[in-house]
Amino acid sequence: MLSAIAHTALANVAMAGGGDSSHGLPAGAPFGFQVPIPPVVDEQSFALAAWMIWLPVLSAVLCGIYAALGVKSRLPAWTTVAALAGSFVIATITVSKLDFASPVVVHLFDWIDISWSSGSGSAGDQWHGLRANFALYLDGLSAYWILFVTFLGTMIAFYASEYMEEDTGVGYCRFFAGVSIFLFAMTALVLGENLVMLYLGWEGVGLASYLLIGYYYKKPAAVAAAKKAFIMNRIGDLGLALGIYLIWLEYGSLEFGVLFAALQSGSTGAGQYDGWAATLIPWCLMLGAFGKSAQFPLYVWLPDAMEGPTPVSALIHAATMVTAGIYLIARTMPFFLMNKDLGGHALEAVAWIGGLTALLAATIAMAQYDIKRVMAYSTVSQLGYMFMGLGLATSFGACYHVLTHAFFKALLFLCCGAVMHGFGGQLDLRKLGGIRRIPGWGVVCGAMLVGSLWLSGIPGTAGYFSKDEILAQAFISEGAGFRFLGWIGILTAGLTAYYTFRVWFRIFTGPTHFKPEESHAHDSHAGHAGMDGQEDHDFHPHAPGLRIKLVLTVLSLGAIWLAIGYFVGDVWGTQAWIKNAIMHSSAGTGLQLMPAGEHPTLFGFEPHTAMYFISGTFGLVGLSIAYWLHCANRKAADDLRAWLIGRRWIAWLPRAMEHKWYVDEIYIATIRFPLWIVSQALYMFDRVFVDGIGVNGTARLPKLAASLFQPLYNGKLQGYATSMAGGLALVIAWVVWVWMRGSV
Amino acid sequence: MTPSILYTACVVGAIGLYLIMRPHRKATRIVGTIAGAGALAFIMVKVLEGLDADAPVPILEIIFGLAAITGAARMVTHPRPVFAAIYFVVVVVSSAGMFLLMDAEFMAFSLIIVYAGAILITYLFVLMLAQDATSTAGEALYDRIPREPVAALVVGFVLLAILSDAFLLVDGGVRPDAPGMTPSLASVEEDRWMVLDGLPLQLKETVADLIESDSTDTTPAAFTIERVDGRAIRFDGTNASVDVKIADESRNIVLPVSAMPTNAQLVGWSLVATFPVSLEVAGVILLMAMFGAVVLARRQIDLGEDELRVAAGMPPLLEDEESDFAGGSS
Amino acid sequence: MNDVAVSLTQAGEASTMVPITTGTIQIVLLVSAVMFAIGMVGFLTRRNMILMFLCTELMFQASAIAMIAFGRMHLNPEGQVFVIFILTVAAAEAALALGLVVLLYRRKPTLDAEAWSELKEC
Amino acid sequence: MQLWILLLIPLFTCVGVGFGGERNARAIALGGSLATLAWAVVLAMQFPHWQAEQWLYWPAPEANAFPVIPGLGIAVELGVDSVSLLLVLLNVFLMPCCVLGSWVAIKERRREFYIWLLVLSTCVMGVFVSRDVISFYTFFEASLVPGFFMLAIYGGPDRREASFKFFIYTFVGSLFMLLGLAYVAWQHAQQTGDWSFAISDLTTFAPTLSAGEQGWILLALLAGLAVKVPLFPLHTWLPLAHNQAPTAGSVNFAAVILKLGLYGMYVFVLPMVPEAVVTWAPTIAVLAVIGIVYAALICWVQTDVKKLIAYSSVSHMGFAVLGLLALNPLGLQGSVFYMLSHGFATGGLFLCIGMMYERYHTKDLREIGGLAFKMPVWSFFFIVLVFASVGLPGLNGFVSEFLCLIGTFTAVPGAQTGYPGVLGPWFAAVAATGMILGAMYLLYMTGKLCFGPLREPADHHEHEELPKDLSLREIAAVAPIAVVCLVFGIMPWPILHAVEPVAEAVLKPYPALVESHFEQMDAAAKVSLLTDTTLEGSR
Repeated sequence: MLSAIAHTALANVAMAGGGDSSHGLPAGAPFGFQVPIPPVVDEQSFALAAWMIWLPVLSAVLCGIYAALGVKSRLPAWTTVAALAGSFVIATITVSKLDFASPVVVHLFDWIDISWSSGSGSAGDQWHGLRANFALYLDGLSAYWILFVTFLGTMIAFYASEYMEEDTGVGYCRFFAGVSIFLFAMTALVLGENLVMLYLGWEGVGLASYLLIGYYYKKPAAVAAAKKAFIMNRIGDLGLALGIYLIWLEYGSLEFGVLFAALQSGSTGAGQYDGWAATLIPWCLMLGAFGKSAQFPLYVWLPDAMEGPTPVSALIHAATMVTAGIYLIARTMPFFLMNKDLGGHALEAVAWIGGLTALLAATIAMAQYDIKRVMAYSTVSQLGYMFMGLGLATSFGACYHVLTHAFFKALLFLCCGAVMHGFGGQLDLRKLGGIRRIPGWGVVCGAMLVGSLWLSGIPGTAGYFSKDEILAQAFISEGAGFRFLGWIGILTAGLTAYYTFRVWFRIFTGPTHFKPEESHAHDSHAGHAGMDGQEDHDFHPHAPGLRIKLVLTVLSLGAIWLAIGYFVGDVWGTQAWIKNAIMHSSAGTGLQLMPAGEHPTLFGFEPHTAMYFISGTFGLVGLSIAYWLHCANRKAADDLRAWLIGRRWIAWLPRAMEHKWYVDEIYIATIRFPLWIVSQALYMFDRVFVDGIGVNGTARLPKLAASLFQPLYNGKLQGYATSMAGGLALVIAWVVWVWMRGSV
Repeated sequence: MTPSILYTACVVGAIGLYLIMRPHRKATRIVGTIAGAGALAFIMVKVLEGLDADAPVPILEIIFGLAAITGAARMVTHPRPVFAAIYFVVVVVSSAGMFLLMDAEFMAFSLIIVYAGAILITYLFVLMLAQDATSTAGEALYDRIPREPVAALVVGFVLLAILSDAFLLVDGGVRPDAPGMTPSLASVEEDRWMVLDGLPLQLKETVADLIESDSTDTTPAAFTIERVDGRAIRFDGTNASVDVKIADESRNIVLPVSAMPTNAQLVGWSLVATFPVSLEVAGVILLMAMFGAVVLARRQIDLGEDELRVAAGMPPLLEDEESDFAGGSS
Repeated sequence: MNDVAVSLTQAGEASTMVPITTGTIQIVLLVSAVMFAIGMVGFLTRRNMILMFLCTELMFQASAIAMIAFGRMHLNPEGQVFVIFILTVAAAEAALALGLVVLLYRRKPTLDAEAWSELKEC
Repeated sequence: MQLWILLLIPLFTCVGVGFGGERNARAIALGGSLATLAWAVVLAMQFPHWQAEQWLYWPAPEANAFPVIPGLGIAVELGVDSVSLLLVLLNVFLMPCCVLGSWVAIKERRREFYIWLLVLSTCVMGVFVSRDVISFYTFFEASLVPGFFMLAIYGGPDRREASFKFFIYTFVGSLFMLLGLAYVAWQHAQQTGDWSFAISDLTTFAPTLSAGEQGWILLALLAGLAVKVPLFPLHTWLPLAHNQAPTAGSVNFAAVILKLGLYGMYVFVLPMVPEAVVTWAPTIAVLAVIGIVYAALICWVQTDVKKLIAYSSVSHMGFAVLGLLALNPLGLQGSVFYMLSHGFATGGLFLCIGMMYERYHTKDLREIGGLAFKMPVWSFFFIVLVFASVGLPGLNGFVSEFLCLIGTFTAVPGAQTGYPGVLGPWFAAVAATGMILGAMYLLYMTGKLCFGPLREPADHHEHEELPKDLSLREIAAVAPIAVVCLVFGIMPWPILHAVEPVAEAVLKPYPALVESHFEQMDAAAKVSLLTDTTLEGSR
């Protein structure tokens, strides 16, 4: 990573803006695009890059083999960690070789490759084939993403090697196979050269998420959560798939290079659905992104996904997978910009949905007691910020926040995991306290403090800078109600500080008390509980081991480095490097919409400057309130709660917040249950009408006709004789009337 | 007479028979009798009306026919089997009468002998044998109540309507004077003479009688009948004659009409000369029937297990209808 | 033709040579048809097995009458020959049928034909 | 000759099974099916047209003809193109799996069972290799007989109703198909003077018929083929038959018999009646789309696993029909690929369910569940196949579903692909909800069956012949299928390339026809507009 940063930073001195908030880019041609560079197909110098994908696959296969062989050691974990670390190293090498100004395509092998020559033949060549091969597209955006994905993946796998130790055996293999599959899918998603490969990764991470959330498959809640996650994601995938179809219909290609070239030349699509291309494509992609990144209509799966093991929550549901939606929109930003240029409102919708989700999730997080759920809602909220950033056209801010969030949220989750691990699965912040004073928990306490500070956006932290990047943009970009949205974001920042520190203060300060969680202890930590958790008062927490502490330390240092890197330039400067990477990718094309120096001011200051103070203040206020209520004077918190519950006019508020605004219930009542009823009705319809009346009814017609004559066949000899004689009479009648008389 | 009139009469007749069938209702039986007889009479009158004015009325046929029909109707409606059998005798006798009227005297008498004498007696015998307790006291229920009379009457009288339509109405009905119906008398006569030709002994006797009556000699002369191509009788359209050689002297003797073979002879000749195989088959049938009757009568009844159970008042065993398909997927 | 017939009749013996009159044959055929129909109705309605067979005899009679009548009309003996065959069949039938009736009667002591309905499928 | 041998190997195996004794039946059947597989692989390696420029049959059917009634032009012609060879391979590949899957499940009348199985696969292969209408139809119908007996003798409790419904329903339908084909042959004889039943002759002749006649022929053909596919209102035989059939029967029904319908559409409907297809494609596609959504929703409320998978077949085959009717190479290739991938995925699922059923004697989701703990290997294969069925990229289901949907999506008037179509985005969009619903019901099933706390029927006891988890034999039966699912998922191009020339040849007349169809519609619209204005003017 060092060399990568060094290389690119030197190559792009002009981009090094440091703390500079201006986006001084030249005004582009159509839709205000930056001039895209057609990708270079380079398979020689980037031959190694393929191993970024193949190493996780190899590790997944090996884990499968271990499972089949019944390996009981930590071998799967070390295999996975080695593979992921290898992947990270290769990513670093690759990125260091990469010139962001010229994207590179590395072709791995043919996948879907169809071509035809006939047809009515009026079209250009591009429509005479559908090519979606296994190939890597390396540019700034994917380089940026792959670096932190593989790094965090390695770290978290390392952490999990200790965390999952109780399950050594098949479960251990299964877990690490899942992690490897996830990393494979994520790299495919990020590095995919075309939308279909992106889709492969997209669904692949869904699969991995499904398998890992359902890791404790004996718990019905975990199974249900896994299913919910996959299906919710599938709803989003539908949007993505439709977006892909529409893109192909309009542009005749699914390869990023071709698409960006077409968009850059001002093409708004080719088919007769001209209007649709610009209007619908962004909306479809948006739906996909919202599903994967847990935004408003589709966010409900993420908190439930906390049923999975904590490393999974950290890796998939905080740091990496959920940012895939951000990646998608950043990657396809040209479509959104085209939409904006043609008068569409897709970007504004992204911003607004992101902002509102941020607020909604923050309010829910304030009232939760399960610390992992607090963190989950916090993730939803922070993802909302990122979408807001994308919608406000600061893809740099959004991507920057992705990185910082990945670090501090992974850190927070891993700390939560450590706590949960040490305290018999206890996650309720009411039943834990004063852990700070228990020997061996210092690292966890400190790391969590770092994470909380960073999440809260306390001045000087990385989260502070990245969040300000987004919030300030709200006062810069032109759009429907963006100013108001900015204030929502600022309010949310205050709430974030409050709920984050509510957790921290509750767990780590105050009088020391704890008890293990009953069902959890017996269920998923069976061996553990058998040793330690038979009696609550006999319960002794065990402090995290070396590996967990190491990972927490590394991640804390990373987070700190991200903050420091803001102030330094050149080699160690993070912001400049990131900005350079983003600017040269498809995500950066929109930034020059807001030329430097022309944007409005906030309270007479330049918005970025003003935002430092405003959001800093809000963050500190939130922290102070949390300190007052949850550390200094906990009775006040109880009083406040009692006061709120006691007043009828306001009592609904805490209750609704605790119940997550009843969104799950509303979904069940308005979608799931009616759909179930419809399904039952259709099944009934199928049996009664289609099969019963339609098919059996038709089949019964001959039977009905036969039943008319059935009385003749009553088994009585004379009955048969009667019909025989009747038939004879008819024959004779026919002979007499037709043959002899010649007419009837 | 048009078909509609005929069909209407058939319907009336059917209704009449239906009414007669109703058990123990004298009034309806009378009404039915009147209706049936009326319909029959009506049709007969209509038939006779359609004839030439000077044609003789076949009064005897009508009498015998009415008797036969009355007997038949009573036979199928009478509630007591024995009486029904006796009414059948009426039918047989009346039919024999009609046979006689149609110059089938041999058949008439054999009918009476075979039917009334043999078959019917057997029937009566079995009737007596098989009468169950109820019928000795009165009439068995199943003898009193006809089964599905309406369907049977519809079928029967539709058949009747069509048959009588074919006999009476189509192309003016069955008419002997229609072309091809009655063969020319010459050919009939020739056929019959040829029968006599096939009976050499009788022919010789006849010729001998004729020669004897012609000649004055008391001692019959020895003669031989000359045959040309195996035929002795030559028929020239009006007269049949035989060439006879008496003492080297040829004579042509004309055969009188009375020398024609009788009805019984004709039947017998036809039987052996035209239908020999059928005759043999008939014999075999009779033989087989005899064997069959013997076998049937000697047969011991082996009741099946279910029937024994039923007879013992137990439920029959259920048949396992799945037994053939008992493979099963697993 | 009539002349010949008359002459023949006058000649004495062979009254068989006289063509039958239209009225006669139609009446006789009508009678035979009626008898046949009644026989059939009887066969279909009587439930006594013996009487059913008797009714078949009635139908035999009817057809025999028709045979004789047609034979008379065509002036040949074959009608009568067929009546002989009919008689044969009737006799054979009577023998067998009555044997069967006796057999059935031994199984179920009734003459009711309705008692035997094993042909019925369901 | 090669193809005759292909058909005769299983038949001779039948003789061997018949004389080989009850105990050896399954081994002989396995040997025979492996021999067939080997021969089919040899044929596939000899097949010269995998990457051909043109649509060609091998061996040339005309040269391979065996006259039966020369006066009526009836001759048996055998030949394969790449599509039918692929389907033959699908069939012979699944056959050993079926035999292995029924190894201990069939305990009584084994010989008969394996004979029916082999006859079934002979008939199905016969359909795929026939190049004349008579033998096509003969094999098409003959395949019902072994199916009927497998269902009626070895099926579940409702086997009687199921077998009768299966037989009569599909039989009645295909009678109409025969009618349609006979009409075409008759018209051919009327107009050219020669009787011929060769598919090549009829397909070149039939498009010259008038549009009205083509419509009726389409209707007749569909009556037979849509039942087999099955298309929405004609699907009800399928859940019953699949549910009641023994494992091997279900596998064969789902994997191969259903393909007969779609293959028939590809062989007859598309080349024979192009005008009618263009006119009626939207209507049929509506049925397919209804089927997709409707069956998927029904799946969701099933409690019987086999029934669930059976209904999912209805849903899945809707995608394949949709791809076929897209009338562009994308859709057609997707459709052909769908035949294969559905065959493998659903066939494998039925195989897995059969293995479970052998152990627990129930397939009711309410009675059984949480098997992942007890049967991890089984669960692994089951989940792989479920995700292949869900359409997870990287497994075969995705490629086919993706191509079918993108084909449908791009089947718009004036499409730049050079293949204008009559369907369009709305069909694809509604059908694509099947993706969500598919995930819903399949994961519902997986969640119940594999995950959650272990639930077993109350009267369950361990099977003495079978281990708790899969035996090596069972793994040998299901693992190849899973491997194929994976291989096709990441390497679909050999198949796609093989189908390319076929797609182009079959679809040759369509662009012009679709364009003229739209022109006519425009003209009609203009005329009606014109009459409207004139009326107003006169008023």
